[in-house]
Amino acid sequence: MINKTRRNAEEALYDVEDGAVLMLGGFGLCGIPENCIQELLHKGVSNLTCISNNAGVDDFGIGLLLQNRQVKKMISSYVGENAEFERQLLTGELEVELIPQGTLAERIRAGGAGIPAFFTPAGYGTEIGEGKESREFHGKMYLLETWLKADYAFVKAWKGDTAGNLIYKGTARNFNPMMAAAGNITIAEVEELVPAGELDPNMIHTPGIYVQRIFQGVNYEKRIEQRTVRPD
Amino acid sequence: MINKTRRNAEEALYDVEDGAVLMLGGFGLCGIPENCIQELLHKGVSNLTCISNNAGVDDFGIGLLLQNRQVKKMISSYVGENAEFERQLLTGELEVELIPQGTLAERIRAGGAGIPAFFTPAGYGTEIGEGKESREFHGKMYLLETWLKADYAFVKAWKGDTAGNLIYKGTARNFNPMMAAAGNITIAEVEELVPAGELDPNMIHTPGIYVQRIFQGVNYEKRIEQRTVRPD
Amino acid sequence: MALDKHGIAKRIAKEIKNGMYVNLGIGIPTLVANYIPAGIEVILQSENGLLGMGPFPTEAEVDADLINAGKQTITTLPGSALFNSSESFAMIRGGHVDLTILGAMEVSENGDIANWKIPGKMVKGMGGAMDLVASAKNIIVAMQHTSRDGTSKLLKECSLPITGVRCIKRIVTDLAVLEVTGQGFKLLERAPGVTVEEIKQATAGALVIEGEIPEIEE
Amino acid sequence: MALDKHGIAKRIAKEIKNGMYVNLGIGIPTLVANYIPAGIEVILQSENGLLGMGPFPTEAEVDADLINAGKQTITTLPGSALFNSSESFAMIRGGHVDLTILGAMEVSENGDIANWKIPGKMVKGMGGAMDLVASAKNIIVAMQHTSRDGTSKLLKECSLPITGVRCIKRIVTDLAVLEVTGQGFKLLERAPGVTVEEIKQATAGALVIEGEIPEIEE
Repeated sequence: MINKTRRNAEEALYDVEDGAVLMLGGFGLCGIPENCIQELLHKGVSNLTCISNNAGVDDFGIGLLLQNRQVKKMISSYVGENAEFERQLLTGELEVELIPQGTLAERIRAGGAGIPAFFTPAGYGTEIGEGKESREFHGKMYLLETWLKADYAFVKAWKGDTAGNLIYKGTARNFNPMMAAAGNITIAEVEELVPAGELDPNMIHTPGIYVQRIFQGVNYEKRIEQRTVRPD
Repeated sequence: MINKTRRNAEEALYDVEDGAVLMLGGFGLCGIPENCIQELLHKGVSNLTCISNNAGVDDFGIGLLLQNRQVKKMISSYVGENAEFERQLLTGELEVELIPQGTLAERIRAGGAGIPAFFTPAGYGTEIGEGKESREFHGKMYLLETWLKADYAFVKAWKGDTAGNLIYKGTARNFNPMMAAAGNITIAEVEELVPAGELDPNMIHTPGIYVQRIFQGVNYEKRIEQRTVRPD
Repeated sequence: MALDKHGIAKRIAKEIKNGMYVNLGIGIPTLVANYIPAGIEVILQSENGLLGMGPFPTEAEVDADLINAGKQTITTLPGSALFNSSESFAMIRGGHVDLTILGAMEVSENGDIANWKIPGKMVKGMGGAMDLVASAKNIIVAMQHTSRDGTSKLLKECSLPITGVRCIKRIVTDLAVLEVTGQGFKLLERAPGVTVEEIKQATAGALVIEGEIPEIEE
Repeated sequence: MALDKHGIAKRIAKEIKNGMYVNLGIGIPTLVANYIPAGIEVILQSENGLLGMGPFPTEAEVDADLINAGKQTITTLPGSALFNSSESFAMIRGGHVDLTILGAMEVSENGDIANWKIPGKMVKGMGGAMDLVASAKNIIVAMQHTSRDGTSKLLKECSLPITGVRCIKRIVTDLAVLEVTGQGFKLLERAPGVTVEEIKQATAGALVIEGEIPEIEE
């Protein structure tokens, strides 16, 4: 198989330019591409459009890109927990498009799957439906929603192989698999990169065809937003 | 977790009636629900509508139901390799609706996912597109296709647990996962049924929510259509 | 006396039937898990990609890769399954989740719900709420009957931007259990010691009262 | 001399670039895998749910649960991935497969293809062909230039029911390599010893001939 390995984030993200449309995996801070975000900070590319379910927190995740004024527009379903975000939004420095979470997930899936549009009931009759085509099927109303694609998708997996196959762990899977398929160039960072042949072909979450570049990430912090525990 | 286990096919299929709309997993004879098909033969229910990528061969798979005149209509993408099928089709005993394979897979996926309709390019400009709404997106023409659902979905997995979670092996996965989600009642037969907790939650192909009944099948023949080998 | 949030959660827990797949929203709905009656098994769906959500982890069990939709660390259970967000909402949209329990800022007498946006305030987003209310087979709303200043939250029409139309069937508040019918909010039960008159005062939308209204049983 | 089916497969194999993901149809396209030049790695996609299709198994390796779209027993390779049919066609429809090679009964000068149905004969179905031709980024057709009675299969318009419209870009026949352009079939190469005149005779659709037409290199 073709070896898609890159040595690190710098090598993997070398061609990302100002104004790029990016997808970033993760739900909250769980399963986010930490190394890719660090490299975006390091490169300093700006005017980015970021498609991601959330926008990180003030000092971690996409929040870091916001602090650094690199983001022009966020496309998300929920953007709480972020004071700098709020400030930029209120001053008009930042554009935000809010999309119901299931619609966001399915629009990204549609982008990767070559489905330009589909009907979904979420948001019908609300301001989300304004200006959108609606139609009744079997007595229920639906909105027509269109695919989402990106110039680059940054995804984070647990394990990956040199052919680009990925396996996720726990709920860190979330938006990563759909984004992997919807990126024109998909860059995967993994905690453990293994030679092709080591992963069970039956247990691949993201087939390698969707991944153009892969590297083993470093220094994962995996910050927890709500550390809730029960007594032993 | 709720135990969805049934002792055998007879117990699992007890309420299937004449005229039911069925989905049957499998590609060719690979990954077909052999025990469920045997039980349908045994019950003798008739006027069935069968949604399945193929129609088996004369003496195996859905071909057995055809021989027994239990099928009113087949909805498939490819129905070769079946002389009795051809005879019934030419005499008008059997109705057939042919659907492009990817459209079939996606219509079933849409049925399970609550998406009543979506646009796909397959079949645009051909007789498959006749009478269907078409629309241009980004300079390419697409057809509007609708979801498919069934009264019962019969799926075959490699391993399953008592909560209904399923794992498939090799290319025996094929249409089974989408059908599991698109059946009003989904019955899974598995080669090995294990207690809930034995399967890795990260490696489930079909989450148990889609499966209403599960049983461990017997006497799997797994017939091979084209046994092709290379010298040792 | 009006129910506290635990009382609301306890009453809602009675609606849950054995074997149900349930999605619990943030806030009071999360508390419902604590009051599931003995002998009733439910499977909790978390829309970030988990079926079979277990309790919070012990310190030793904490795993940053395993959180719920409220971003809290959680655990799996025997029989759990993990999946991606598209599959998760396929489950929700496809009607596979039996029951959704969520909070609301307002509900209208035709079943509209508003719970995602207050104009003029910071908008955080709807998350999965619009998908849940548009798709769930069965939805129970957990909410306060009135705001702190006594303004009813059960209205003729929602004043806030809505999350979904004609989707709410049942509401449990601190004062009452109500069903949304074609005629308005039908009063089913009242909190212990709360009078029908008090509920009438607290309900701005049409309230349907038929016969004796029993108290919520403990 | 006209190419035999192996010659057609060999010529098509030259179109394959290193690292390509390729879907091979049944018949001549399957033979292409045997002629991939040394140093060129391709990953074969089988639309029944496999990426990284390996060679046929030895007797000992035969697994009924591992077949290709032609229902032949096959093997996986290091780096293979298995998936369901919906994911497989998502790959195809989403343009992730770089090249599709398939057979045809007829191709028209505007790129329409007919390869699934002969009216009056038993109709077996289109399988995945309509999805493949409607979605592939790049399609090469492997076919005979004429039927046995000498009738051209490269037509002004297809006479058979079509599988897809304006989708074919390149055709390799026993006589020639052609490109579908706005003006018709542009002759790129001819089989060794076959004259341009012979190709002209065998082509019913518009044939574009510009300059010297080289022979297909061995």
